[in-house]
Amino acid sequence: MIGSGLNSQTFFKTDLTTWEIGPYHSSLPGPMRLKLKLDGEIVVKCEVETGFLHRGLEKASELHGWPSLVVYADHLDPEVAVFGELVTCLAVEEISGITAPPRAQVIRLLLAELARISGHLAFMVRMAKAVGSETVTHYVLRDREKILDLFELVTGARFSLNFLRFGGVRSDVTDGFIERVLEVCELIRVRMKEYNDIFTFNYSFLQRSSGVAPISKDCVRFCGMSGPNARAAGVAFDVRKDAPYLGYSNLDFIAPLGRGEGGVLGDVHDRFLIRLREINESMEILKQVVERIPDGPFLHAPVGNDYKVPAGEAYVRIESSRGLLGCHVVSDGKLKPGRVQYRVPSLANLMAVPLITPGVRVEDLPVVLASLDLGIAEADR
Amino acid sequence: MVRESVFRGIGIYIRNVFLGVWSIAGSCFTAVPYLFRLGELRKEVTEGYPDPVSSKTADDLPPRSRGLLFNDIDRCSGCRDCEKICPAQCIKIDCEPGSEASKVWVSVFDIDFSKCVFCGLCTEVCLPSSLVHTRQYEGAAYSLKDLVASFGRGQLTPEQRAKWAAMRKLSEDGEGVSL
Amino acid sequence: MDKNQIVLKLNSICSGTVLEAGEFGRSGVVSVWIESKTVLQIAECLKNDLEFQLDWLENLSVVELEEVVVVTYFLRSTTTPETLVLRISALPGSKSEKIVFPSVSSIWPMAIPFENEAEQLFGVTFIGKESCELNNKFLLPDLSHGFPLRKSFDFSSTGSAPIQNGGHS
Amino acid sequence: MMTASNSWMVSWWEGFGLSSDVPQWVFALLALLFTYCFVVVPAGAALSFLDRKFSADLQARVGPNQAGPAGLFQPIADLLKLLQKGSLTKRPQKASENIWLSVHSMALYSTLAVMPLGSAALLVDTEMSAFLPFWSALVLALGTMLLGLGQNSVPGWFGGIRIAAQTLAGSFPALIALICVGVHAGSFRWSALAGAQGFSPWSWALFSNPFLTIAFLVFIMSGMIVMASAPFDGGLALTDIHGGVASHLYGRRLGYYRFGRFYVFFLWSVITVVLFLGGWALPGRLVSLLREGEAVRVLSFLELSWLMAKTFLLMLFMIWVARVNPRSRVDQITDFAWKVLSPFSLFALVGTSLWVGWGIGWGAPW
Repeated sequence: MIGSGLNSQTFFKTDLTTWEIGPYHSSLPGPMRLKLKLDGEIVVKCEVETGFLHRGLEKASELHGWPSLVVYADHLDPEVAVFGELVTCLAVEEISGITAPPRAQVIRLLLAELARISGHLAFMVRMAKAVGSETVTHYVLRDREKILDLFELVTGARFSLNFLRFGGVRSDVTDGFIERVLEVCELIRVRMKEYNDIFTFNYSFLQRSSGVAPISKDCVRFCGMSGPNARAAGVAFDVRKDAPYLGYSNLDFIAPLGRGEGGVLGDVHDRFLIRLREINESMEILKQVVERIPDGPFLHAPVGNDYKVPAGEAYVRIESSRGLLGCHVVSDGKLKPGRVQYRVPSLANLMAVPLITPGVRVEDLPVVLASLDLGIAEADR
Repeated sequence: MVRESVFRGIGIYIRNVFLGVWSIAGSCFTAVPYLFRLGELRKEVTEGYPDPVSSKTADDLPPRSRGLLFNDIDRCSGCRDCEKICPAQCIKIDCEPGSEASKVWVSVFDIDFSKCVFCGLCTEVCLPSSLVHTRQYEGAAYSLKDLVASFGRGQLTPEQRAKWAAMRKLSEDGEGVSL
Repeated sequence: MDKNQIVLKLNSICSGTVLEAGEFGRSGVVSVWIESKTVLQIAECLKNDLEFQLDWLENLSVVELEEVVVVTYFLRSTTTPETLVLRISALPGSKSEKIVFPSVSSIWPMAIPFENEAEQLFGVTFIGKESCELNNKFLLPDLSHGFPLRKSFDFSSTGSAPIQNGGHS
Repeated sequence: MMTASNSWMVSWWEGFGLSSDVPQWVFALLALLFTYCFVVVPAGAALSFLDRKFSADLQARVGPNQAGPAGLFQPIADLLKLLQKGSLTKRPQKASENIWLSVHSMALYSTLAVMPLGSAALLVDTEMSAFLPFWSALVLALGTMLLGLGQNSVPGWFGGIRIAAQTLAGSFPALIALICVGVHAGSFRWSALAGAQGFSPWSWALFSNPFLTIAFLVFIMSGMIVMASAPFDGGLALTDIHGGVASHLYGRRLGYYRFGRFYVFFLWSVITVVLFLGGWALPGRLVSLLREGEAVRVLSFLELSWLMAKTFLLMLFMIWVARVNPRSRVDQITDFAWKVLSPFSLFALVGTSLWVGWGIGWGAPW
């Protein structure tokens, strides 16, 4: 499995070094443990152990009334909280048969795309930190602040928004919102050019990322991966295209695919470029949608203490910034949800880590882990 | 592998070296405008805190931002809706009958900010909208006790309670008599 | 493939496995209840049969409805727009008794993390599970208090009362 | 060896009216102490502040502004904070570590005597004096490797081996580039090397012939590789091996280790300035004026400050490249050193020797 036939194991008869990178380590994207078997600096076998961030989200959702479900869905993936809320609200709406008014659907779509851009910018920060270029980290964090300010303007909080309700959104969009969204789009377009100059086409970053830990199509199929990591390997599956929701079907945008510019299809460089392209796509969507917000009611009916959902069940899937995020809600007609289960993209990405790390150097491990955009908070729930 | 000619190899080598140096220099020079703060996009963005000039104060935040909670006790009707809906169960309310049947004396109204997640459900459910989010965000405290904000009116003295009970009975009899 | 054709086909593979077939919630997707013994054969057929080609197990969710533990397989195909919901169920004897189902990880390898979770949180052991280098087997601090996601889980044994609201007034 | 006549210590000494029949080693010791306390340590403090302020400017940040007026006392604040740090695990201090520390620092700072700080400040000016400062770069690399291997932990082991490989790969092109300059200047004495360059940039060795420009670039890059400074700091990388070599250092020892690395960085820059960028050469008229007026002290002070100005500029250039570019892997660093820097340095050596051999005129005006 190791590239050259001659490796130190056979030649020098040394046994493999075992090294355990514990729950807290500066190269890990979250609390997880890697048990590595190393031949010199090259990883031979890697075992991933997770579960350090299990906080019983699904049990907690069952103990509380329906309105608290959205608050708990925020903390499924605290970095991009809108997707957790969106998938939960869509599932509950499908059970009770109500649909959000068109204005609420557009506001939800806007927030989802802004969260996708903020998620991909956070991905770029982790990549720049893994590769060690400080300047890009500061530039990208400064630009993500603009989007978080937008979230604070509309919803009142930067990360855990708690803005979506069953049947719509909590309150209307303030008037200054449309100009500020266009302003943010313009700013990010200018910044993307600057990132390309300083980081994307930097020769040493190309060296660090091309041809490293490629994900093949059958590895995607084996782990059931979805989202940017799968599309970088050439598997064209995007929930916004294949199972449209929220009116994505009448928007024209493309789900970019990996093109193997870094020499090997699906390597770290492809996964990085695809997220840059997805930021551009999300900006196109924002531009198309933000002028034509239909007016009308933004909430079907207020959600109070005694909110009841008729008995039934539903499974809904959306495209979060990390992949296919599904939510299976079962309600038995009482004041509390019967069961809430989330199908999370990061579990599949975590399953891919032991498959792609053999053959990678120890120095590249942080880059590989950052390139997979693992959401440990959503994997352990 | 077909042996390429040496000169082609050298050509590729030189091209790669030149490409590498050119892209490294290019990315270095993109950072130069920041050195001299050229243009609006390249000013420094970090703010000192607490800095009288640059740091954000409460009223710079957008109107909806959910800071520490405040309850205007005069308008509060003691309906306990906020206590029921709070996911963190961090609101403790204790009411007593007031001077008239319609009035309620809210003696204890504590919000435990060590448990509050600032989700805003309580302010949404509050009918008289007496419980609102201020934009204050400096909530640090030295001990858990100080994190509990209490808006209640305090316990009634026994005589006060007896006096009001008598007034209520009086007004009830009054209605009885007039019927 | 509408509901009856699917039922016919599945019954033809191993007779009488389909207990009930219906629509999954309001989504229009066919949901089929089958006996838990025949899961492996049915799964094999669903994946390799040319009509189905359901080679992507999108989600494996375990639910406890009125004391009955139901395992739901949400299947999707990467080649055709075909989707199907497969369900098996069993009645656990007592609060801390484990339920045993055959594991489908040999057919759909992406089921392993879901099965690990179900094992700890619901007490549903899947026999014949493939070994995988991703182990999320240590979600809970200690497994002595029973299975948390079961309705019958009592918090008194863990010594900390849960924070709950709504529905108890 | 030390020519007492133009030793600036003597002039200082007589300045205080003390007799000058004191043995030579006293002057040497005083010179060393003076250079260490009034040149190297202030340069360390000044550069640590400049580095943080400069990186902050590069990265749209404000940088240190709390300690003292506009953050000027930041180096002192850093030092105090570092000194009061203790260890979480009460690890027993191994006696061997103290011995290692003292031997390592003695070896590291021994090259202070060879530091070219001005025409009158040359304590040791032998035929080989240009090669001697390499000693401290190699000692630092050896010390860092031993520090890492002595940690008997996997990150330390990786860090140590990476530093060793990197230093080997980096020192070959650096030495070849040094020989180019020696060929150009005619000898490896500091006075000859500096004398070959005038005040105006055109007379610097850098622009005297195109091959020396290549040698200059090779010398800087191989210096960054030998010192494991930022774009090539695979061995001390924070991300993958937890700070590698120095991950178990804290408090006083960490401060010492960091100052050792700064010293080699400072020494390498001073040598580069003296070799390629015209060292302490001041305009001819000013030098002759001061020489007649017997103002040796003023002359040596001016020369020193001109040298320091150029050194700081060069160091900021290196820090600028360090902050912006991503870190390279160690195998890429050694490939870069062996397959790119070494051939170019050999090419520059051949070019310079042909250039000087055939006496192509427009070189340095004498």
